Amino acid sequence: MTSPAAGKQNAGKLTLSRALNEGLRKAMENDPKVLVMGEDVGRLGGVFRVTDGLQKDFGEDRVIDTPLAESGIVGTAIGLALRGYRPVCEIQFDGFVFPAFDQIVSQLAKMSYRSAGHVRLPVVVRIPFGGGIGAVEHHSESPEALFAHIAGLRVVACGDPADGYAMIQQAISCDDPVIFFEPKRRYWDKTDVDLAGGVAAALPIDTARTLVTGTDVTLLCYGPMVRTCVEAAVAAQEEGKSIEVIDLRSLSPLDTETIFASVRKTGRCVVVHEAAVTGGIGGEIAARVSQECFYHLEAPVLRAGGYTTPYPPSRIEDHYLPDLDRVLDVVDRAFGY
Amino acid sequence: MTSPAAGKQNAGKLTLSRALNEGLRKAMENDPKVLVMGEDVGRLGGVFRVTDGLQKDFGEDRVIDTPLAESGIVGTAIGLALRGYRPVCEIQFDGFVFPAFDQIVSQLAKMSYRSAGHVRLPVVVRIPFGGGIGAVEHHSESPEALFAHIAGLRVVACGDPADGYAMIQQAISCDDPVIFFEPKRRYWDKTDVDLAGGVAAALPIDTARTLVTGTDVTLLCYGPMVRTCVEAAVAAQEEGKSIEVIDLRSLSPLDTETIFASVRKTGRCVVVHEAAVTGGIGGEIAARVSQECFYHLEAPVLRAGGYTTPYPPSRIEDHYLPDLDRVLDVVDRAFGY
Amino acid sequence: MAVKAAGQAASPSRSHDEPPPTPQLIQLLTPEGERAEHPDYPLDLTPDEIKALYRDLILVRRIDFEAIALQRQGELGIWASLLGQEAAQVGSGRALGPRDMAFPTYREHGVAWCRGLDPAKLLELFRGVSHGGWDPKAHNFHLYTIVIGAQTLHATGYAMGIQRDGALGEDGEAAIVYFGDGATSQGDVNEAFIWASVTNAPVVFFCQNNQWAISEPLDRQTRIPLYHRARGFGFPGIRVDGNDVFACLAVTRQAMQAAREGQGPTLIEAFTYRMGAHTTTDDPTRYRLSAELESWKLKDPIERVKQYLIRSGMAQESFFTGVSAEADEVGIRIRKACLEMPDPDPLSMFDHIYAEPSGLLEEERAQLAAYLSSFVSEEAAR
Amino acid sequence: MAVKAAGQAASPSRSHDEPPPTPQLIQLLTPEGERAEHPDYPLDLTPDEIKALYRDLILVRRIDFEAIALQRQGELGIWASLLGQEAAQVGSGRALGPRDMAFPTYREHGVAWCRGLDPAKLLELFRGVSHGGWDPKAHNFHLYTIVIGAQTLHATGYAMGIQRDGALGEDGEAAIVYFGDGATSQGDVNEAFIWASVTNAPVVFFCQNNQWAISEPLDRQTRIPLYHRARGFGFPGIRVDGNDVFACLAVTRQAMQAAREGQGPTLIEAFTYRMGAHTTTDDPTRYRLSAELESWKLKDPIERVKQYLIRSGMAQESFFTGVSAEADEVGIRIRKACLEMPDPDPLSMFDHIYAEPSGLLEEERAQLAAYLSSFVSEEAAR
Ligand SMILES: Cc1ncc(C[n+]2csc(CCOP(=O)(O)OP(=O)(O)O)c2C)c(N)n1
Ligand SMILES: Cc1ncc(C[n+]2csc(CCOP(=O)(O)OP(=O)(O)O)c2C)c(N)n1
Ligand SMILES: [Mg+2]
Ligand SMILES: [Mg+2]
Repeated sequence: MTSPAAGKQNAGKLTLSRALNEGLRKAMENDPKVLVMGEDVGRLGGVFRVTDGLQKDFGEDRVIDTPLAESGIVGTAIGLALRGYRPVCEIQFDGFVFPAFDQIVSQLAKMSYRSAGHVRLPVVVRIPFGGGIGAVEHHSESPEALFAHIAGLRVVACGDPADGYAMIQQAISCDDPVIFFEPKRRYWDKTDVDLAGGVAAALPIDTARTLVTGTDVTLLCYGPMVRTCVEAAVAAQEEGKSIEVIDLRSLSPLDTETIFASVRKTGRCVVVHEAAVTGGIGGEIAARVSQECFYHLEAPVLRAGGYTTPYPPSRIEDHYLPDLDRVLDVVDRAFGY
Repeated sequence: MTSPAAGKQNAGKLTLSRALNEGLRKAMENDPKVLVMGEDVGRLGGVFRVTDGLQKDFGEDRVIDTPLAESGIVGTAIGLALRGYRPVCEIQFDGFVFPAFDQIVSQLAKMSYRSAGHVRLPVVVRIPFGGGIGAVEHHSESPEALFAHIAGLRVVACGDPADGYAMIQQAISCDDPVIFFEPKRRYWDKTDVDLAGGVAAALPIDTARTLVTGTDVTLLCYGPMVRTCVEAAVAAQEEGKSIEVIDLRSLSPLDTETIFASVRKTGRCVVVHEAAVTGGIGGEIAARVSQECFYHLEAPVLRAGGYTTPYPPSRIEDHYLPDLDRVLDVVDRAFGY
Repeated sequence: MAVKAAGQAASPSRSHDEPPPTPQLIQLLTPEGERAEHPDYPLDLTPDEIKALYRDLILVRRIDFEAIALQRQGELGIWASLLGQEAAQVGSGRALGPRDMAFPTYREHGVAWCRGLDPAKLLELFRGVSHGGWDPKAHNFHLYTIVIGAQTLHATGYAMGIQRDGALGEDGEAAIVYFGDGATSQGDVNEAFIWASVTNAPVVFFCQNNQWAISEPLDRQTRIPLYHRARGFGFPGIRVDGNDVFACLAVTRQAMQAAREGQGPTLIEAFTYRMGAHTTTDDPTRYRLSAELESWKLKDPIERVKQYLIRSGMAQESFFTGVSAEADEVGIRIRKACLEMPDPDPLSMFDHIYAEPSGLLEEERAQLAAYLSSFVSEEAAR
Repeated sequence: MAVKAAGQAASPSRSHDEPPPTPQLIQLLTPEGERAEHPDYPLDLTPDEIKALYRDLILVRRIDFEAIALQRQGELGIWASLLGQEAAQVGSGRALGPRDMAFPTYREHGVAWCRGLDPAKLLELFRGVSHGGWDPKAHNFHLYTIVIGAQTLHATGYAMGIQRDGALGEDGEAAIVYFGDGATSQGDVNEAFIWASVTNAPVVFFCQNNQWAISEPLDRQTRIPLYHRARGFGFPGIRVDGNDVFACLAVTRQAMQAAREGQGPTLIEAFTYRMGAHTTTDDPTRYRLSAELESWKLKDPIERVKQYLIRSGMAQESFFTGVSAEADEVGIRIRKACLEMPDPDPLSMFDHIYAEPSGLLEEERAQLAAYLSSFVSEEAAR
């Protein structure tokens, strides 16, 4: 078993928030067409400080504090992209992306198709997502499945600082619209980030990453659940269970090749996300795995995730969110077949 | 095998559009708090004539031609519901519900929870959905999975006139918000509708309906695919295959009891919808069926539906939409395991 | 029942603000074909320029007629007629420079014509052969946008791009965006007003107030004249006679030049009338009176130019027959183009969704290909 | 780089409309505590009424302080302070009749107080014990709405319900909706303006312009005074000194009565200042200058009432100490209530989602219950 937590030095350790900031900075340096826009991204540097210092260094024309309206943010970003810019929009919290839903679903996602490929919209929509930070309503949502159902969008989630640093740059240089989910409760997690190394060498943005190799069960996760699942694998190993942990990274398109290969090897699969299980991405994965690995599965694909409720008040959110114990519990159930 | 097409008389035959109209009329007669609102629902009677004549009979205060803005329609409907009304909103076409997405997802769905049950929002959002009518972009979408992922909403789809007539009344009398999908290409299909019989005797709105009983494979469908699947069952019978067709009717919550019972009997399951397979409701169903019927399944749950593309230009939509042949093709594949 | 009628004005004593002035309509050519002057909008056109405008008007009306006929014959799925709105579209369309960018709705066939887009491309969309599919950069004419109001934000963002490119100034660039009276109720349109105002973006909001949003009359969208909306956002709003091609040209020219020179946005309300049905599937007799239509017939945008040309002696009968013949030719040409339009290859469904190929889509494409060829082989086997 | 600064006015020659008048601020009590008169807003208050307003102001400020302290001590997850906005909230809140309905944002603790809602209910929300959970009908005070602007449509719809109930007239009802300067940029707010205007709905739009939307100054949302926005929609807009409780009371009273009597909507811009951080997690030193804050301190909404009460001899020292003591009591009471607030039962997560029980939710509830009790039994086994 290899764990990414192994062999780290303190040197070059960055928080996810800072790593994303460095990634944005690099992208802006490399390409004058890259813009950052959203609410409070300027002087404040964003409520999570992901855009900290960028306005100071790149000016108000490249780092734009917008009026307070999400449809306007995405809609004008589309216009800027039509003019040759590469806007990176920040949606302040997951729950506030819905006013922009129409622009994302009916315009951003479809313009390339509508124009028979004459128009590409290299727009990135950054969304801090997920719970676990003790917030009030609308600040802990996990709406990624809603976007993964929409053809024309790429939907990705980063899981740690090193990946955040590379993936945000890849998203910006991608000619397709990318919905970029950032696990907000992991913003202050630190890992090594190689700022010197180019992103050319980094894993492609649409490829899943096997974080822990194992033989008994495949654990699929992304975003905030990556750390939880790696911890679960460590804990399970003590009980003699060998879990393979895969960070999906790209939720649309899915890297089914990596997923199927793993499940064919382990014979068991558990999908974990914070989003409600009902209607979540786990369903899509379960359906595909069940079909493609039908003769390999020793247990049905199981899912761990939020319940079929609105996100609850924060004092009980720990019961809503899958944690180490809940993940292990579902893994145990997979062994019960 | 019993088919609903059997034993019909011409007397009492109504189109789906007309049956919904009669259902709305009945609901408005029974309860003065019921309102109808939307774009062009008044004098025009809606672009599909579902609200035909209602403004004439119930006045402009109960049948409201609204300004052209979907967020405003749903948002003011919420306010009217807070004041004790029961608004039925019409969204003119599926593709135009997205400007209202925020009001639906963050307000309509969550108000009961937010208020600890002090507030109920008996709002119905009617959405003509699906393709097959040769329309331009945005007029053929099937966005139901996006709503089925949202706790607090009920999501239903009617499949024929008799059901439409009863279900719209049930939706209106339900104290929860209901997203009510109407298969637009079936608006002009006719069946018997018993206008005299009360809806009390009708099948509950959250219950699936077995339209054709069969033994070899369970075919799950809803909305526009109901007719297609019944036709497929008839065709398959000629080839000696016995298909059980279930009209799901309620997409959230799902009537899993009926589904599981059928699949445990047949051992095979195919889900059919017009919406893109990727991220569609079929995934959720496949995941649940795979888990709950694991030892009964002789083949993986298969899905027939739209491709992972935006809805294509209408001249090739017949290739995008599952039809009789595609459904039978997938059924065949289910027998191939 | 105490619901007050819409459009009822607030009692003046409550308005702590001067009441809006009575609507002023900029007009440079009367319905009778007489030239009018307006101090703010001097307009000098050569006879050739006026004839060119007339030709545009005739040709776009002819294109529209042909498309309606094609729809009736089952060759198009639907058509949104511009009948009655030719002057608003040609006047504004001809006010644009080649480097300006226009963002249309689904009804701007006249603007498309002025930008040089082949009308056959429009037919493709309404036939169901494509969702548009043209290159917006080829003629600086964006794709048709069907979701009401969405394009106003695109235009505003594009205009912010013009600012960032440093392309302002006397020779600068600007964007123009078209939308209807109904669209003014959409959140997006109002957000576009805010963005444009706050960023002082070089964008002209061109609202064709054709009095109807499908079956809904104007009073469902506003209780004051639409051009006053701009006052609430802090930029100028102007109402122009939308059936007067001269006035539409002059007003749009000025607003575009102001935008190019960094003076920010303008809202133009072109006061006009939708003479036909909303689209070919609509039946306006269900919701509006023919008297209204009759009264607007007297304000026809083409007839007044013809009268002016005749009275001023600028054009002879031969000119009119020439244009008419040219219109016939255009009609024949686009009809032919329409009838010859092949259905798309079903497998093209999977094209152009992403810049990079996607494994899943390639798989689905292969699936559909195999499925389709299974029929071919079945048929071959017979 | 040619991007023009925001807020730049359009050149007057382009404005085909009279320029907006210089902003007028309705004020009935100066920062120095002197009574001013305004012809349109006569206001006769008894000494007891003025003292009651003073008490409200002190108490709501005290509730706010206590909540900030509780947050600092980890008892609340977050708190949105109303510091500086007490007059706007108390003045407007006290202008409401019991049957009027108020729709707040997340910052209307002063309005909540005026409506009679127990402040402990507010703490529940910010503690994370509930999402609000009060009954809006109990005090005609709707739930806090966090999604910016969404509630403006709810208020407008509610007002349409008032019309339909025939509840207009001298004794009629009206709705009032609160929102901030930032919120005016949201599509929803502008759609609410349109709906209210077109339907002439009895709703008052009460915008607390506290100059900031988190870190964004007003000029990111508008380039003209916000109350002028209403001009674009055809109903009156008024700017009132939001730190003047008398003026806020008088202006809101009049607008509410006009709404009740069927005269339609009004936009009130209460010109005020957010003295504290946006919320307890915000750090305003990152984006604004302390000089601005200092200048607004001189306009404190409470101090001026105190000065007025003292100078006019309406209140003695004993009154002020009495109110202060009462404030301490309220502080202690809500602190105690907060500390005693139990965490919700985890299984309550499944309550109140639907009116009717759902099989799936009951299953999930049972699953969680079993899961939780597995820990209990594990522990018991040890
Ligand atoms: C968001 C959205 N809602 C509804 C529709 C359906 N629809 C198409 S055109 C139309 C009326 C538009 O009226 P207006 O803006 O005045 O433009 P016109 O058609 O008169 O040119 C409506 C409601 C749509 N296309 N988009
Ligand atoms: C739709 C939406 N977008 C973003 C936010 C995050 N947010 C919360 S408060 C706020 C600023 C609001 O400013 P304003 O309307 O002036 O009200 P204030 O907080 O100053 O009272 C923002 C951006 C939100 N709550 N809702
Ligand atoms: Mg119109
Ligand atoms: Mg503010």
